Amino acid sequence: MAIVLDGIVFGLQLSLLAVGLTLIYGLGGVLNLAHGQLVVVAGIAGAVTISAGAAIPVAVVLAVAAAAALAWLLDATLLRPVYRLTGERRVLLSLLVTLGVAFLLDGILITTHPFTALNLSVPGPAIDILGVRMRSGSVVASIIAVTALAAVLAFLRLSRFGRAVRSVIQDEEGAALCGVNLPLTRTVVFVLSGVMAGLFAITQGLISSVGATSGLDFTILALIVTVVGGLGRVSGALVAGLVLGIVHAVSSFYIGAFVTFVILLGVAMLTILIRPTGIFGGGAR
Amino acid sequence: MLRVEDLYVAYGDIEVVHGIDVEVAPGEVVGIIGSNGAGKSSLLRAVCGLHPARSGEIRLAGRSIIGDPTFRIARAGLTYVPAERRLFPDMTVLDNLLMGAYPQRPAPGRVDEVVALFPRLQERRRQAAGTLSGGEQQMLAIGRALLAGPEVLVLDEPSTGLAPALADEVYAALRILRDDRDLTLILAEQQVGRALALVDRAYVIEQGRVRLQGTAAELRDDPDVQRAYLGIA
Amino acid sequence: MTALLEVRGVTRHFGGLPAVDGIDLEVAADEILAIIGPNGAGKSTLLQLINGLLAPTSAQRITLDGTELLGAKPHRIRRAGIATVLQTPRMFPSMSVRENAALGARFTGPPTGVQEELSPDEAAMRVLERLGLDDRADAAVDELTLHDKRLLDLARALAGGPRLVLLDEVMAGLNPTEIDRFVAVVRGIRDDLGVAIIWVEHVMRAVTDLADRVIVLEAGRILAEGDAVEVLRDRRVIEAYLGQQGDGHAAG
Amino acid sequence: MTAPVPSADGATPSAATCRHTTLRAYLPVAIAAAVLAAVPLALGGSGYLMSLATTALVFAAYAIGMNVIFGSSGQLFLCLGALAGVAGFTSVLLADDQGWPLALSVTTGVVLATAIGALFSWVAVRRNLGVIFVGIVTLAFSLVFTNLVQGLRTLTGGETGRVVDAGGAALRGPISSYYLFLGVVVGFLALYRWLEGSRTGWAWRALKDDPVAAELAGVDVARARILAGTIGAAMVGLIGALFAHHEAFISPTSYAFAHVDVRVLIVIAFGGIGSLLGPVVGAVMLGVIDEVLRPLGQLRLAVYGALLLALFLGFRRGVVPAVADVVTTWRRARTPSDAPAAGRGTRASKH
Repeated sequence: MAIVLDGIVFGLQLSLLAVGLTLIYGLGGVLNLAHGQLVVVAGIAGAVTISAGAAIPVAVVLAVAAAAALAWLLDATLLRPVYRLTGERRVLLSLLVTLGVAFLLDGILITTHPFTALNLSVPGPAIDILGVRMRSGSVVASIIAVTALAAVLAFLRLSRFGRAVRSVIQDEEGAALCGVNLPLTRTVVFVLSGVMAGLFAITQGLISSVGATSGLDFTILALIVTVVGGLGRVSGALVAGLVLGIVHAVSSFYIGAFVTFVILLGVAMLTILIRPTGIFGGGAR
Repeated sequence: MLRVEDLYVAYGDIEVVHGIDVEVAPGEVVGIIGSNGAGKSSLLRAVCGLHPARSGEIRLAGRSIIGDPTFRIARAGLTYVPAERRLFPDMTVLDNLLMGAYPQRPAPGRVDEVVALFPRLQERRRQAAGTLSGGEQQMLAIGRALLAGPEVLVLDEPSTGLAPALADEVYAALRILRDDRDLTLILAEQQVGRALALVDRAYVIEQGRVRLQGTAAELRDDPDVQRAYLGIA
Repeated sequence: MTALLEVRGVTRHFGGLPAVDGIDLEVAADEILAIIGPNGAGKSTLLQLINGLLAPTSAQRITLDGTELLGAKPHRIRRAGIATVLQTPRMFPSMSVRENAALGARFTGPPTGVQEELSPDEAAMRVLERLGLDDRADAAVDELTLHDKRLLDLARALAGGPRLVLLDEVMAGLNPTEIDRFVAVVRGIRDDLGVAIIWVEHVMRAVTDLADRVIVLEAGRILAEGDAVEVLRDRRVIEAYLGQQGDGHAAG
Repeated sequence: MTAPVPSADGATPSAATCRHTTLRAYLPVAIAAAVLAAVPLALGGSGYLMSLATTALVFAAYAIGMNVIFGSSGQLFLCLGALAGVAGFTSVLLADDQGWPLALSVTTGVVLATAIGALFSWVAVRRNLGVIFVGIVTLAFSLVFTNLVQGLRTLTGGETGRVVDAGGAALRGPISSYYLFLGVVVGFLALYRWLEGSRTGWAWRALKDDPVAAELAGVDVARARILAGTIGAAMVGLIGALFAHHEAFISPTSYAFAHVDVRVLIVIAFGGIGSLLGPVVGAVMLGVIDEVLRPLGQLRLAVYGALLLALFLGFRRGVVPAVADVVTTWRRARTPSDAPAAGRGTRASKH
């Protein structure tokens, strides 16, 4: 039971990471292979701020802001030429460009901050939930993840702008005919995905830590969840995140970490080979 | 209200519109008729900014809109309903309608007004648009466009792919819209009989050029229309 | 009549709606058959069902000279003798005019009307000469006009020695002079080489000039069939194109 | 005006021209071989420099494989390192642990890598997967491979790797191994050139330009794609296996995504996707850059990233072809007679 609960916490985090990735892909056909680096940038920004003596809340805000700013920068600069292409060519160039960004950031961060890591230990005793003792860090992380996901979902479902985002994912031309400003929508969503990556960094910092070398791992985890949920499908990413989080926790406990990773990768590969639209892809609603 | 001057449109190196002039006064109902491939859709797609014009001028209420992105033209009051409809299939009928009013909040009661025009949509408000029949989708597409509160409504072949009875139903709604004199209506149609029964005035397009123009009554009696229109030179 | 191409009971649905609805048709060797009809009648869909770009939802058979082609991939159908020229010229921009035409011969038989063994380049030159493109054999395809691109597409089709060529609205976007030239070329292909042609077109002038027989499609079914002038006078055909006049009389 | 030529007359000269052009087609390969063969003389037998040169050859060979897979048919395989590693580890395990003869173990490794490449291609074609799905599946395979190698510690030596015994003098000596890899690279180049002129080569060119038109012209697009994946994987596998025995040491690091795939992408981005000698030029450039950047340590990653970005955003067709273009335009500009005709086309009208 404790394991499943751990899995749910991790699953919520995965959803947070994957929803951002899947939204950008759905909206602009850009698969951001530097998504994990957004997390790392947030983590290191937070850690540096804390070590400079700032209060934790300040560090948290700065961390999230750093990821959001980087996302905005990416959208506004390097991805501009990518958006000018269409179809497969856009997807391909976006893949190569964001891969370049990932390595660029990795190289810089690993060199400049080799030992910096974000660790946010929450004081206070473990808490009893459903008869299971949970570390207070996990509880806070879950609260952050659930709140953020609920906010994003509410935004997508209830707000006018959120409806516009969904409309662009379903039919770009139809959205333009309704008066939706496509480039602006894309930018806003890119920043939103940066914010979610930043929040993921915070939750990860609460449970374990975020260091300079974990960028690629985060990207891959997000990618797996996104693929299994169906590329571009928000609800799919949400469900897939939870399910894979539980699978991850159970399998790590009983089988071992490295086999677990292989299993997750295998699930992603099989999903593409058998049902490229995703296993939990119920639609973009 | 809308003025198109010497417009040229090309796809790659296939030029499909060769210097068309069209003028539509406020409140007028104008038909663009012609066989398939005559260049009607290309003309309209250029007008609403979905496809760049090669050269020419397009003015909406006196202001040049050529080269503007589609969303800006839509916000300026010209709404286009493409033949492919371009609905959002996974969103509900209601959400599709509300998207029509983007980026404003629709005036209270506006959705009900539009739905009253198409009673079939009433019972399907919560249904996903993708599950509607062809005729219902066409009605929804027109309804979505109406929610934008357009000054100029441009319809591209609203009868395409519809059974005659459903096309009749769509045209019945269009007749109600025609009598709303605040709305300027432009209708592209290959079924010349249907179109001429609805519009005040029409342009007959053939191979990317205006071949004939005149009032509906004139064109109905013109012996050349059918021939020209069928493309027999 | 022994048919070269025989199509029986071909149906294709898109999202539940039939675009082509149980069509039967036959084309004789060296016949020019025109297919006309309003937008969305299923003309292009029908061509794509014949050349294999689309798979039918259901069908009894599609045979060329008795050979069953149902379910075959487009390249197999091409190798069996059915070539296609689409409305948008499909060029290989990285290749010269000659190389574009030669590609049509590389994977198929010798050009129609040629007995001896030819290299693909030689086959290409033969066809380019016939179509009057030989003086631009080494040009880049980018330098050709739309009309010449269509000719080159046709050259690529002929270089592979087809028995039947499908033409999909190849007059679209041409000026009247170019239409006349293209009509002459198409007629020459049939008269000199004995290649049969199925031709989807809406430039009616060209249809009345060239077609031996016309089929009118509406809503995926054959509405009328016969001689061009006769078919265009048919009341039902005019109605299909024009829609009912005003209210009231709903044609079933 | 070309008058129809009587065929009996026309056949002989055209066949001769044909043979002549065939030989000329291999001229760049011969020149490259000659130049590369002289490299050891220029380097004066320095063991360190020779090992750098050999590494450059290895990457040139990987890049030729990538050119076959990606350059000719647009399949984005992000698992070159893993394919090489499959061949490498298979060969090492069979030769060292099972005592198989070297030639047989290398062959088995290559066959395995080829089969995996063919399988990916086959599935991608059958399921009609777009570039993004092929990319993700192969990237996932890369990571599965790395993780399996690290996990199966007893067999593979895990993260730290293991020493390779089988090898022999030819594969180990600095000069002899250079020539051995040179032979492989020249063989690959000749094969690549031969493929270019073959029916398969024309099929690749056609399907890269327009797959639908290719299919309509009688090209078996599916077969051509699968062939590309298969041949390319075989090339990559062969180099991967030979490399392990040459190094006398094998570890997941030498086949990691960041080590192989990213650098190969840089090499082909530099040399131009689908160009014959591009991989060689690109690999030499990468070798030089590597050496210059050695003191930077991990910051080299950042430079690779920046290179990847700059190359793909700035020179979509590759630096070498772009430079060649500039040179041609410059030459043309100096001969005023044909200046106005240069580079004009109708393409500008596309949006």
